[in-house]
Amino acid sequence: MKIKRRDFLKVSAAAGAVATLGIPKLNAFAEGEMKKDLGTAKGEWMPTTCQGCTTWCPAEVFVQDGRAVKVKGNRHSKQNDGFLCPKGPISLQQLYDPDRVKVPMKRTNRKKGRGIDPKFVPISWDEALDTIAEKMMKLRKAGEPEKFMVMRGRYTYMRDTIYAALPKVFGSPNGISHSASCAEAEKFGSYFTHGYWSYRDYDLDNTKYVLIWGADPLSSNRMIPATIKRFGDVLDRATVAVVDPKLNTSASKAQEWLPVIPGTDGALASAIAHEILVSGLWSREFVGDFKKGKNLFKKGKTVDESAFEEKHTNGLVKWWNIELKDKDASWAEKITGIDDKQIKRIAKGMGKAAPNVCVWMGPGAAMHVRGAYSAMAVEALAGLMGSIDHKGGSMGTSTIPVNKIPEYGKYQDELAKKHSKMQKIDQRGYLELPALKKGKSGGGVVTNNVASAMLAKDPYDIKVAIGYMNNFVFSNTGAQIWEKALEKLPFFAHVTTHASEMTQYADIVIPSTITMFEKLGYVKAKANGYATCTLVQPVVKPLWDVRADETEVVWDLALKLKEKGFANLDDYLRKEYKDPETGMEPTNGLEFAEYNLKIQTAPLWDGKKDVGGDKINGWQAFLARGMWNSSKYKHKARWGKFKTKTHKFEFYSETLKEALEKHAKKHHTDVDGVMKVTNYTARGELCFVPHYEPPFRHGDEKNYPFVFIDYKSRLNREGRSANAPWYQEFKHVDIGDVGWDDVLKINPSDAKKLGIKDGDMVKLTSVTGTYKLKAKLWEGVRPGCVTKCYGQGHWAYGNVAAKDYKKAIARGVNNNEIMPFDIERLSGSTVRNGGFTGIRVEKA
Amino acid sequence: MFNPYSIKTDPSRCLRHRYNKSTCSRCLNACDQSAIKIDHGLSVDERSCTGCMLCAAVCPTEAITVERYNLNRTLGELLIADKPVLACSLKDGLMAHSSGPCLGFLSPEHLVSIPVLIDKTLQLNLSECSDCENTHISEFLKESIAEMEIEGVVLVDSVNELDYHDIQTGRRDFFRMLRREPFQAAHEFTSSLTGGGTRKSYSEKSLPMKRRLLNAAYRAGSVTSKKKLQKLYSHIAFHKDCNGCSACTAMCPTGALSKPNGKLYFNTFSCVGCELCEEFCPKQSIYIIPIKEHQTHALEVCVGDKNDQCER
Amino acid sequence: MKKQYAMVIDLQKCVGCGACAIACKSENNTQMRQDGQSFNWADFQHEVKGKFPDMTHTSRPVLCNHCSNAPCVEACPVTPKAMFKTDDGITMHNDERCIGCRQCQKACPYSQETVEIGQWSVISFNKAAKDTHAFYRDPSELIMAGTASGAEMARRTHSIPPYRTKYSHPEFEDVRRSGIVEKCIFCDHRVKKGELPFCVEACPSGARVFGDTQDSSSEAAKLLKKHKAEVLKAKAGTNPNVYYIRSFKVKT
Amino acid sequence: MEFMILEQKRADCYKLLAALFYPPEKQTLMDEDVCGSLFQILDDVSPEASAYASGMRNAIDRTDAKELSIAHAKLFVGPFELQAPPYGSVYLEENKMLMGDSTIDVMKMYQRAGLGLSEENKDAPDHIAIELEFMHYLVSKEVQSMQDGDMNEALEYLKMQHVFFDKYLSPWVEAFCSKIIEASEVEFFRLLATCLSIFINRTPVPGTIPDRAGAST
Repeated sequence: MKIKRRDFLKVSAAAGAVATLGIPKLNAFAEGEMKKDLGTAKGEWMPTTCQGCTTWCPAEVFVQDGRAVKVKGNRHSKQNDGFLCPKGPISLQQLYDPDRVKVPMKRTNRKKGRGIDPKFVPISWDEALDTIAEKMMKLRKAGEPEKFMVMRGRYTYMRDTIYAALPKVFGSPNGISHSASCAEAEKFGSYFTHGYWSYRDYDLDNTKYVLIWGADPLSSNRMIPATIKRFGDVLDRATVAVVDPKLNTSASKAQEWLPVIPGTDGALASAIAHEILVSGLWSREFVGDFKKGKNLFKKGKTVDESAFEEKHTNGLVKWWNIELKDKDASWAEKITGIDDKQIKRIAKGMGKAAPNVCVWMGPGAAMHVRGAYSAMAVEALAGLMGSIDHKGGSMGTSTIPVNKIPEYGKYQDELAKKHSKMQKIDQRGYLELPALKKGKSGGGVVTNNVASAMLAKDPYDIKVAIGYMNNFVFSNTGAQIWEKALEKLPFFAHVTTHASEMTQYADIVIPSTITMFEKLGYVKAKANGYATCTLVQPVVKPLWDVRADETEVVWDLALKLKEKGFANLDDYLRKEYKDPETGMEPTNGLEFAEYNLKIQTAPLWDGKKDVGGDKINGWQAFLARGMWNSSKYKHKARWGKFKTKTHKFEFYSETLKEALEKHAKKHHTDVDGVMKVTNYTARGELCFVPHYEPPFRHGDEKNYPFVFIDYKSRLNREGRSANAPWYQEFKHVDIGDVGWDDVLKINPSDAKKLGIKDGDMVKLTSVTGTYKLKAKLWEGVRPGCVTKCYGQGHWAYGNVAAKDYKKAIARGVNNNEIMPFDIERLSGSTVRNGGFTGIRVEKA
Repeated sequence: MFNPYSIKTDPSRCLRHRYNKSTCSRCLNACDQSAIKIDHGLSVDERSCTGCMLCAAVCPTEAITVERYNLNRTLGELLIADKPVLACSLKDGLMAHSSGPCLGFLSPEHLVSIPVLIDKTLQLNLSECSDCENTHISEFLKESIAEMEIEGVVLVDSVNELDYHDIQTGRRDFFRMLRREPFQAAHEFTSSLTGGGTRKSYSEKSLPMKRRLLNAAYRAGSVTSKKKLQKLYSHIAFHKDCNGCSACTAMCPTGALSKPNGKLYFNTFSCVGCELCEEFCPKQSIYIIPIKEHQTHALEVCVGDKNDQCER
Repeated sequence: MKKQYAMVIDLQKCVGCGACAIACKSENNTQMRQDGQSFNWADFQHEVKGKFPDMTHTSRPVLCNHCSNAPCVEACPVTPKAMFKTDDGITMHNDERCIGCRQCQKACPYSQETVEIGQWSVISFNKAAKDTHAFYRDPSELIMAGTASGAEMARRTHSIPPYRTKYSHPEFEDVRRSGIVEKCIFCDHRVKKGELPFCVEACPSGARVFGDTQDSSSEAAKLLKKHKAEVLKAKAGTNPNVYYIRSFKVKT
Repeated sequence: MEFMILEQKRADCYKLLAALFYPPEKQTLMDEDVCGSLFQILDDVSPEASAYASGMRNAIDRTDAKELSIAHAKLFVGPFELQAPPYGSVYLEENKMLMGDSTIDVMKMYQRAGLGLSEENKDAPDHIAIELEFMHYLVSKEVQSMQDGDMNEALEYLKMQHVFFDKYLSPWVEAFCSKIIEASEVEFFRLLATCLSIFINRTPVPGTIPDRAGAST
């Protein structure tokens, strides 16, 4: 370094008097903050996982001075190719949300209800945990541990200790997940056709036709960045057709938009199947052919089953004879509102592109009151195309070889053993609630029925509940029922990051870490042909003493229970969760979290067995990389061994038949009897094939002439982002929406009839009540329908999400209040789609 | 002898820098030596500059100041003398209680304010000026004094006429003096003056030291002195074309114009009359006008809503 | 030849998701909408044409056009200009010289002085005499002593905003102070380091291509050669350097 | 008022001494008469040291510019083993390492005083020139505070000087200067080293706050 300026060499004190100094002349120093070179200041990209939706993208966070400052996708990930959708960056405002709960609190107002201030006051962790443990121990002393319930919303796969081990070792069957709020009816469709109870993956890189059904994979659903990255190229190479009664982003870019009348997807699917069959465009390779080669599928004509020789499928001709033979495009036009020429064009286009066809099923086609069969009908199209597991079609997923949590059975005492086997609170498996997850009666959760069951005290009452990472009062349809149920719940502890709607009913509030930034855990994800195991990691130090819900809180609670004489859970955690590398027992919640994670993920990094995919050398390497990619999913992996009864793709579902019959038998009735109580119209053989069921509607057409359409915002971090100003600011990226508002979109032709102008306030009435909203005139919605994005309408959560938190005034209206409570009973799924909400719109 | 008082320029305050069409040439006109260049940014040619500091005296916005000079200290030193004398430090052995740069730096604001603040007659020791290359400054001082009808400043051309009494201050005395009340008072008036040097940006508003001095004198002064001081203030008028765009508030270097709550405010105390707003106004709707004697009230803050022109 | 940095946006690839715009806010620490300003250096314009069901919807990402003939530069009254063109064609802004007179905002055909919800503006103005990022200065708590506050977040993280991405640039502060305008600088602090603007890096669709149009081997130049490109308000004569190719809805 | 003048001169001593440890530019040093100025102010501040400054003035005149640069490089820059490493940590750390804990402490001191190293500086923060410059800054700020009548602030700057001088500067200067005196064949640097050593040795930071110091005399 040199002397930069000569005045550094001058003296100031030479004059006989004190000279006034300005800033001392400096050479090597710069006054003020250190000036760095041009460019980004020092920081580090650290791996974690975005849990903004169930794509669960491997992510990286840029950390400067211990602060998370920006995010992007994990560079190693083949699932999202190193990119995140807009949900990614919004997470920063979730982490640094001023309205985060920072200390444990208790309510001091015994009265519970919406708009009643709980008068929360801060308490110590010790008091918070002590109170919960005390309430729990009372149940055990009374011999009714089943009246304890754990509810979870979003989770990591560290969930099993809090959600399974905790209640089971304690003595309750009630680990209640949110799963049925999402997509169980969709999974039903793929399970009862090809034995796959999960979300499908799609091979967009090789597809020639994409039929998207009731979803906007560019905005939501389960492979968002991967789809966004490929969509532009797909449009060059393939035809994209989108079935959705309102314009969604995918539809706005696609060649074909089919604005179907809500709830009639099954009819459209049947007609497409019909047209494919009569045009002879099914996959010969997958489905087989007529023995004589001549296509006998003619409209209205029954076909002899023996004339057709099937390959990887079962019951094609039965399906034709039972459901399809009369249901051509012109039949469907009247039901679905879709032009018959367009239906035929779609069928032909798909047929020509077969088998490189993605039939992309989303919740819009399945989550109806009678959606199970429409889900099957949509999935059956993939069967016809032979595109299941085919290049350019839909795919299953590679397995992620992780370990389960250690067995907890031997830590259950007699009381626990007995009571943890009792009927769960959600009434799953009751006659009217088959919830046939993986074919088992009562196999799946019926999340949304919990509130009703609690109110009915059937099978019993719940006295103590813990909820974590959930907000059922906001996220379940018929949200008002949850408000009532929680008002009456004697004791509720909420483990949460924000004072959400559900928190307003809490007796104890436990401040939790934000998963993406502050917690250790892992999730299993997939997209783009790769299954990924990706870690969530504490990339920044929490600003307060907040603790991880699934690990630290359980650990701390176990200690408290031990203090009060129930040591089993604590014993289980200490003895069974030893560090697999050193054999050390955990001594605190953080160690427990780490050892737990190591135990579960060990096969991916311990090098003991070749598990395929990425080779990761040791625990530290796994932490540093943050994720593991499987090898690419092999096409046709399941051909010949579908997990159905026939091991084939079932157009006539022997699997469903068996499941329904078993369930009927359990309740001493027949399948038709089950159909009746589950609100289905089908009887007899129709119950076993994909078919059209007319939409079920709350609110008659006369009084409620419009149909309500719900959909998800591309900015929703699962209902956790509405308190982020960026969410509000960029709300307009949900097409047709506007920033900082929650608008009801109505077709201008309908609006004109009602005298409604753009921006007018309107009154919106469903069977659940009347709501006021701003109207937005929008050509992108089918006349006769009104639509609104889910996400706004928080009356709690924070100062941004709610218009006035203190007065419980919402910003906009929660769709789940407009939509009534209902369940697709065969799957247990919460109903959100299918035109089940009748609406009356008036100018306010 | 090393002259610690050089000229310091601050482009962020120069009217020519702030507004590329400004025609301000006050410093150019004041400089005998043509040492100042403003065509490509304000600069001073140190070789030809004789340090007379007239440029600093005429610059309305403190774009040119005297480096290393602290007026605060001068005030303190003058305060403790019974018959204070101020001189430059460029000639050895000048009798004075305080010495600083060439006295050309004394603007009308200084000349009118200092006597009020120290509440004494100030003698300027110009005894050596006739031999100095900066001899022209005494003419400038005379003119200012005449024009402003200043009574508290005496220009002393000859040592014999000087009424000087030495004050002995050692280290102990100095610190004792620091605690004395008159000094504290002067210190209070001008404590903000020392902050002038750290300005970083053009958008930062700052009031020139001499204006703060004037304001301090105005607040401390008697009714008669107020009337005199008042001549140095300006007032503003708006033409009806003003559309309230408020660009002038940004252009104003001192913060005299502001629009804090959607209304335009004008603060006479902050206006140095540089007229940059007048030059710049896109609508040509602003006029800076001299204060008239009967407008005493206008010296207080002129609030926008008192004048509907301001309210836009 | 002199460089001319430009951005070519492939509308067929763009899905209008907003990842670029929000990433930009995290990179450049722009404040939240207030005082009639959006502070969104990157945003979207939406356009609907036609009637149900034959309608099109276009989402168009917008940002500073870094015009070759930039009216904002012309309008800047300060010497040297606070708004100026760099040698590589970026319309750059100097924090220190800006006096906040907003003449650039008035002159720019893509900017507005007051930005209503649903509108956008290239140039935003940080209100004078008011600290920026009011959101993180607010001391009020949702639940007394139970939740944090904006001010507490700032205090705890020693940073406003808490997610402030620190970077240095000789012309430019990573967080602007009040009383001056601000706008997209094409992430010059990154570009000069050989990195891409952060919106480009964050875009999951690959729609944003940044490069030197004078270099025929650059991807941007190639795309402009291959496709017919549009610019915003071509008639304004500003010669923008943000180009749009293809259409949001696939051409059939 | 002598105290303030003295302090201001002390500040200047640090600055000029710092300047003399930079790569020497003979012409500039001559033009600005840096050694002459140093001689003058040392006369008041540390008369014992001033004689050497006077000698430096003559020595620099006699020495070839190139010779000065080479000597400077051999002593302080490299590329070969330094005759007198100019970094505090070399003398303060047990294992004579560069960029040790003491370096970090020094950096923290700078930050605490609101300073950062300028972009151009590529030297370690505990380089003799930088440490001397830091002292210059602290003393200057002390004087400035006194001028502004803010005695508390002046006291703060005095305190910082004490800490920095006692802990990080004075403990190694003598060893460093000895190395120069032993190693260098160039008279200028031997004189400079002697001058610095005496200055540091005989000119401590004033022991108490100025007004109390005044009262005790």
